[in-house]
Amino acid sequence: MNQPLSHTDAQTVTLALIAVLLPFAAFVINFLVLGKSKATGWVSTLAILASAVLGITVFFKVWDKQVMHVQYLWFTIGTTKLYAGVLLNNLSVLLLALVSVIALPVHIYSTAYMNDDEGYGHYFRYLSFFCFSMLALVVVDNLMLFYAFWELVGFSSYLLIGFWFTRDSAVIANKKAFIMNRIGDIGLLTAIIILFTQYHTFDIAALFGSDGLIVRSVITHGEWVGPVGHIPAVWQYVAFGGIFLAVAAKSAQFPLHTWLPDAMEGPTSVSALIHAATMVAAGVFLLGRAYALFTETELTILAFVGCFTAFMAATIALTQNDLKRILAYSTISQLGFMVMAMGVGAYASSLFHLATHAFFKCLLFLVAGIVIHQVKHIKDDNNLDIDPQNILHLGGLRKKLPLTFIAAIIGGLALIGLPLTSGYLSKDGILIQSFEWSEGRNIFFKLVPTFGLLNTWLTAFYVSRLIIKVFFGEFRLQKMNPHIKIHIGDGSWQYKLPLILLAVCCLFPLFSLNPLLYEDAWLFHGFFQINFLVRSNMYHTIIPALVNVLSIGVMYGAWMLYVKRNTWSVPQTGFLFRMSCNEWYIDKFYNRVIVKFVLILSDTLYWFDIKVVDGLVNLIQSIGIAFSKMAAWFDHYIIDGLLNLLAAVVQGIGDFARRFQRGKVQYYLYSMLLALIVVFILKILIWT
Amino acid sequence: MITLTHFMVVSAGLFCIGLFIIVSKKNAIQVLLGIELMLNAAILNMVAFSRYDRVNNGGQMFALFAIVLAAATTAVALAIILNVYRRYKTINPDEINQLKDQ
Amino acid sequence: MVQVMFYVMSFVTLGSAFIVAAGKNLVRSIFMFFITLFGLAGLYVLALADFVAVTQVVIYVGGILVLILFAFMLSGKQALAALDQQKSKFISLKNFPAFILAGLFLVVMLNIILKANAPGLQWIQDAKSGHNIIPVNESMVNNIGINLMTRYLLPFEVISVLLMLALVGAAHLARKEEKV
Amino acid sequence: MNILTLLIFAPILFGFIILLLPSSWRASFKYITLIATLLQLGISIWIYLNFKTGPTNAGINFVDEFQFVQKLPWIHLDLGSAGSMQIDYFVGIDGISVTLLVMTCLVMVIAAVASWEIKGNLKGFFALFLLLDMAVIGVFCALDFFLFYTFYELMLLPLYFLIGMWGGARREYAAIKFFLYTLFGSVFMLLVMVGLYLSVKDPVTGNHTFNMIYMMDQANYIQGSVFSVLSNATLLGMPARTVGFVVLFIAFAIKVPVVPLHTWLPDAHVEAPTPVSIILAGVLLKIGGYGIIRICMSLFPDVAHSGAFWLGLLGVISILYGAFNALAQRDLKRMIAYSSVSHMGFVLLGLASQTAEGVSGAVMQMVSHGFLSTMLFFLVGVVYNRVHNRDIYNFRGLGTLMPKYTVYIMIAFFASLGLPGFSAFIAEAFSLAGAFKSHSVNGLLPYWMAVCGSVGILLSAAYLLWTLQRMFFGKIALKGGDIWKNALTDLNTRETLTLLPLALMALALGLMPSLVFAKINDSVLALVEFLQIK
Repeated sequence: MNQPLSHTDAQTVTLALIAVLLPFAAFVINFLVLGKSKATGWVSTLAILASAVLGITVFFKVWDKQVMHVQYLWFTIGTTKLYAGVLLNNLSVLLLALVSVIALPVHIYSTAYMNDDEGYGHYFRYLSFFCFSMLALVVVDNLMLFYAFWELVGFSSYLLIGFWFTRDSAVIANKKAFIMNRIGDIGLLTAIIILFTQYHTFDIAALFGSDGLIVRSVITHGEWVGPVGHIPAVWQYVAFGGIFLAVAAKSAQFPLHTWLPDAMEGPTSVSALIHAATMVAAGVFLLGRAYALFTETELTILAFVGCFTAFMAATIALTQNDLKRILAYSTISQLGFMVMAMGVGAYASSLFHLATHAFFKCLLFLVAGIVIHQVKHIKDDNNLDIDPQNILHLGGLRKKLPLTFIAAIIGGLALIGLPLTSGYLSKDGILIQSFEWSEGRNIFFKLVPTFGLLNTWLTAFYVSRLIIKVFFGEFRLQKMNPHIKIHIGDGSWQYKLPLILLAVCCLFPLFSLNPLLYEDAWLFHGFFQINFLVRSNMYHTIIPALVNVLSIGVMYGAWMLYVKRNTWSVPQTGFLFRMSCNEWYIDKFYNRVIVKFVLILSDTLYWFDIKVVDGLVNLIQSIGIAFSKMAAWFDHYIIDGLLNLLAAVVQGIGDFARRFQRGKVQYYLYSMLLALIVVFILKILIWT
Repeated sequence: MITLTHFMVVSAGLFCIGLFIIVSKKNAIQVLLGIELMLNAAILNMVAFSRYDRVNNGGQMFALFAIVLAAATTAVALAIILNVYRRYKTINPDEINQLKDQ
Repeated sequence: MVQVMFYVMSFVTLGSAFIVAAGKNLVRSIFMFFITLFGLAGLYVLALADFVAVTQVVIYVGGILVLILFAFMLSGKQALAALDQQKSKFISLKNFPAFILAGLFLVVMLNIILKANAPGLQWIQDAKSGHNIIPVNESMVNNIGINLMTRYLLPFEVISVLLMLALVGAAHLARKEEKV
Repeated sequence: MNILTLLIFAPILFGFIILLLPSSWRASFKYITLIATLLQLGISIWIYLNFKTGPTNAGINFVDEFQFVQKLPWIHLDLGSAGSMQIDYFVGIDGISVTLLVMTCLVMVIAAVASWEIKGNLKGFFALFLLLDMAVIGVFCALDFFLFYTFYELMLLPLYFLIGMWGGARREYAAIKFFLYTLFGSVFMLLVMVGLYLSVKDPVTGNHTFNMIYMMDQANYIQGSVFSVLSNATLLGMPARTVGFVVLFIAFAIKVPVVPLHTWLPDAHVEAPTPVSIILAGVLLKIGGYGIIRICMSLFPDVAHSGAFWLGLLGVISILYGAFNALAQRDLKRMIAYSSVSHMGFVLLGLASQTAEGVSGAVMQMVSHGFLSTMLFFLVGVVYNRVHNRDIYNFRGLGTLMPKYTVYIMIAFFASLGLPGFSAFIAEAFSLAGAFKSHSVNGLLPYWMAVCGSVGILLSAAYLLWTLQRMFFGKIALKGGDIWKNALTDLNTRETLTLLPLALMALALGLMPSLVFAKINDSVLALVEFLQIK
C-alpha cells in the first residue's frame, strides 16, 4: 500500500488534502473567530475558490493518468489496523473537481442571497462544513471514514434544511431528512460490517479495486466465498440491500425519496448545492464506488427501481405548483435516471449524467432562487399574503429578469436534453445503453428503456410548463393586484456571475467538442469497462432523433396549452391527476402507517415497561410488602398479642384492684369492715 | 339482776351506731364522733368486766387509759381536721383523695 | 330499781347516739353526743366503776366535747357554713350500704354475745367463787390509786408522756400556718 | 505510597476535612470537593500517561501483568484446622480499567461542579459524595473479590442517601427501588463470592483466597469443589458454574442495566439531583459493564462462551426496547434515561460477541457513554434548575432563547445518536462490527443480532431529533410564559466550562479513538484469547 510516492505525487495528494481541508479551515475560522460578521461569507468563498482551483489542478494531474493512494495508520482495534487515507482515482477527482467548482458559484450567490438574513454567519459555517464533508467523502479510501463523512454530509444537510429553525415546517423537514438518511446510514453500516466480516478490511481500494477482494470472490452453493473467508450468500444480498438503502436515502430513490421535496424548506442556494447538485449525487457516487459488489440480479433491481423512481417523480412534477418542489421532483427523477443507468451497466453515462445534471440543476435552482427572492421583495414591499414559490402567481418575468430568463432556458433545455446542451450528451448515452441492455432479454426488461424514454418526454413537459408559467404570459400577481409596485431585476453581480458561469457549463463544449455524439465526450473515456463505444446499431441514431423530435413536440404542446390557451386541457379532477398532485400518496402512507406504527409500538412498549416490567417489579414489591405486612400483623397480633394479652390481664387486674383505691377513707373502711364481717359470718357458720 | 350480757348488748348497739356514723357520714367531725362512740362502747365492755377483778382493777385501769387516749386522739384528730380544712376547704373525707393516682 | 335505772340509762345512751347518727345538724349532734356520754357515765356507775364514770364526765364531757365545740366554733364562720350544708337524708339509698354493714355487725355481735354467755365464763365463775368481785358498797378509788402507782405505773407514765406528746402535737398542728 | 491507593483514598481524606469543618464554612465545601476531584483527575491522568502497553502488560489473568499493583494483607485469620482466612488489600489496573478510571475521574469533576446547585445540608451531601467517589474508584481498581465487593456495597449507601435526601418529588420511592434492586443483585453475589472463595486456593500459601486473578485459573480450584470445572457440581439441578455466572450476571445486569432489570433506572435518574444523575449514568452503569468483563466473563469463561447467545439477545433487546421506550417519553430526563438503557445495550452486545472489535467497542462505548450521558444529564439539569420543569411538550423554540445551550445540546444529542466524529459512533460501529463478525470468528452470535442492533441507531436518531425539533426549534412557546422566558437564561461560564471539556473529550475520542484503543488493545486481545481457550 505504502509504496513510496514520487515527489509530484506527494504534492498532488497534499493539494487534494488542502482542497478538502480548506473549507474546514473556513468553518473553524468562522466558528471561532468571526461569529456573525459578514466576513464569514468571504472567508468561505475564498476557501472554496482555492479548493476549486486545487481540485481542478488535482483533476488534471490524476485524470486518466494514475491512481494515487496514500494512507496512515489511524488506530488499531484488536488485530485490525484502521488506516485513514486518500484515494485519488478518476471517480474521486471528478467528483472533487465537480463539487468544488459547483460550490463556488453557489457561495458567491449566497453572499448576496443570504445578505439580509440574521443567520448569515451560521449559514456560511454550515455551508463550509458541508463542502468539507462532501469533498472528504469523495476522496477517502476507507469505508469507515466514508461512512463517517457520508453521515456528516447528511448532518450538514440537516443543519441547512433546518436553517430557519423557527419555522415548524423546516424543522419537521430536516428531522424527516435526517431520519430517512439514517435508514440509509444503517443500511450502509450493515453493508460495511458485512464487508468487514467477509474481508477483514475497510480499505476501499483493496475491496473494490480492479483486482480487489470483491472481484475475486464468488457466490457458490449458497456461500459467499472470498479470498479470506466465506459467509452465507444471503449476506451478500443483505450487503447489497444495505447499500441500496443508503443510495435510496441519499439520492432520494423510491421508497426513501420523500424527504427531498420537503428539504426545499432550506434556503434555495442550499437546495441548489446540496439537494440538487452534490449531496444527492453521493448515492450515485457510492454506487460507482461499490459497483464491483453488485451481481447481475442486483443491477437489474437497481435499474428497475431507478426507472420507477424517475417515472414516478416525473409524473409528480407535472402537477406541482411549488417552484422548488417541481425542481425537487425533477431532481429525484434525474437521480433515478442515473441509478437506472448504473443498473443497466451504463456506468460511465451515469457519472456523466451526474456531472452534467449537477450543473444544470444547480443553475435551475439558482434561477428559482432569484425568482423567489424577487417575488418575495414584491411581497414584502406590498404586504401581500402569497406564497412566493407558487408558480400560479408568476408569469411574464422574462422582461423583468432577462438574464435569469436566458439562464433558465439554457438550464431547462439541458434538463430536457436537447442538442447543443450537456444534458443531451449524457441523457442520450443512458437511453441508448439501456436499450442495448434490454436487447436480447424478454419483454419485461424492455420496460426500463421504454419508461426512460417516456420519462424524457414527461421531463420536457414539466420543464416547459415551469418556464412558461414563470417567464411567459403576463404577471398574474399584477393582474390580481393591479396596484402593486414592482421594481425587480436580475440583481447584483453576485447573482449574475454564478448564473453565467453555470450556464456556460451547461453547454456542450465543456464536455465534448462534438455536440451530437456522446461517445466523444472526454468524461466518457475516463471510466473503465465501456464496451459499446462503437456505433454498432440503430439505437445510436434513432433514439436521439426520436427523443428530440418528440420532446420538441411536447414542448410545443405545453406552449399551446399554457400560453395560447388552446381548448384541450388535462382533466384536473381525474384519478391520475390527484395521484400526481398528492405525490402518489407515498408520504401520506408513511405518516399514516409507518410513523404511526412506530409511535404506537413505542407507546405500547412504554406501557409494557410501566405496567408489565415495572408492574412485575411493583408486584413483587407489593407481594413483599404484603408478606412483610402479614409478618408484621402476625408479629403484632399473635406474638405481641400474647404479650399484650398478658399485659392486659395484669392491667385489668390492676385496674380492677385499683378501683378500690380511690382515695376514699370511708370506702376503705367500709370494705375492710365488710370483709371482716364476712369472715365473722363464715366463722360463725363454720363454728356452728 | 343486770348481767354482763346486758352491758354487752348495749355496747354492741353503741358500737354499731358508731360504725354506721363512721361509714356513712360525709363530715370528718361527725366521723370523729362515731369513733368516740365506738371507743365508749369498748370502754363500757371493759368497765362491765372489771367488776370481776377486784384486786387488780384491770378493766377500770384500761378504761381510764382508753379515756385519756381518746382525749389525745381527739385533740390530734381535730388539729388534723382543721389543717385539712385549711388546705382543701372541705372536710368531706371522700374528697380528700390526693394520694390517689390519676 | 337498779334494773330500771339500767334500762333508762341504756335507752338514753342508745337513743341519743341514734340521734347523733341521724342528725343533720352538726351542733345538735355534738350536744346529743354530750347526752350519750352522760348516759354512759351512768352505765359505768351501774357497773360499779364510779371512778371511771367520774373520769368519763370530767375528761369527755369537760375536755373532749368542749375541745370539739371550741375547735370549730373558733375556726371561723366558713367552716360552720360548710359543715351545715348536709342535705342527705338519714334514710336514703346512699346510706343503705352503711345500714347493712351496721346491721350485719349488730346481728353478728349479738349472736356472738348471746352464744358466748359471758356470765358463764370460767374466769368469771372463778372470780365469783373466790370473792374477787367488787361488792356494791365498797369504793374502789383507793384500790385504783394504789394499783395505778404500783402495778400500772409504767403504762401510767407512758400514757402521760403520750398525752403530752399528743397535746403538743395537736397544738402544733392547729396553729395558724404562715403563708407559704 | 502506591499511586492507586492514593487515588482511591484521596477523596475520603477530603471528606473527613469537610466533616471536621464547622457548618458555617459550608460555602467552602464545594470548593474542597472540587479540589479533591481535580486532584484525582490529575492523578488518573498521570496514571494514564504512565500506563505501559504491550503484550506483557495485558493484565486480565496474569498477576504480574497488572500495573500499579499494591497488595497488603488485610484480614488474615488463622482458623486452625480449617486453614487460614486470607483477604488482601489488592489493587491494580490493566487496560480495561485504566480508561474507565480516567473517565470516572473526569465525570466526578463534572459532578462536583454540577453540585453547585445543591442547597440543603451541604456537609452531608459532599461527605457522601466523596465517599461515593472513593467507592467507585475502588471498584475499578480492586483485584480481590472481597475488596471489590466491599467497595461495591459501599457505593450503595451514599447513593441511597443522595437520592433519598436530595432528590425530587418521588425520591423515597426511587431511592428504595434503586436500593432494593441493587441489593437484590449483590446479596446473591455474596453467595457466589463465598462459593468461589471456598473453591479456590492460593497456589503460594495454600489458603483459600478471594484473589480474582487466581479464580480465573482452573488449576487453582480445589478438586471437587462447587465451582471447579471438573467437578460438574450442580446447584438446584443446574450446573453450578452456570448458576454462579447467572447470579453474578444478574447482579451486574441490574447495574448496566439490561432490559428486564432496568426499571430502577428511569425512576432513580428522574428523581436524583443532577450531580447524582451524572454519577449514576456516567459511572455506575459502567461498573455493571466492567463487572461483567472483569468478573462474570473472566471467572466463568466457559459459561460466558456457552451463554453468549443469550447475552447478545439481551443486549439487542435492551437496545431496541430502550430506544422504543425513549421514543414514548415526554419527560426529558426520562427519555435520556431510557436512551442510556439503549446505549448500554451496545456494551452487552459487544461483550457477548467476544471478538476484539466487539469488546473494544464495548469498552469504548462505556467511556463514550460516560462522557455523553454526563453531558446530557447536566444539560437537562440546566433547564430544570431554571424553571423546574422537564416536560418536552412544555418547551418550544429554545434555540432562539438559549443559543449556546442549544449548540451544546445539539452536540450532545448528535454525539449520542452516533454522529461520526464523536466517540459514540466508533463505539457503536465496532460493537456492531464485532457482533456481526462473531459468527464467522467464534460462532457465538447469529448475524441478525448486529443488524437488529443497528436499528437502534436509527431509533436513537428518531427520538433525539424529535426532541430537538419539539423543544428547541420553532417559535418560542413556553408553558410558563414570560416568567419562564426570563428564567431561561443562556449558559453561564461555569456551565460552559463544565460542558466544554466533555464535548471536547467526546470529539477527541471520536477523532482519535486510539486514545482509548491503544491502552486497551493488549488487554482486549488477552481477554479474547483467554475466553477462547475455554
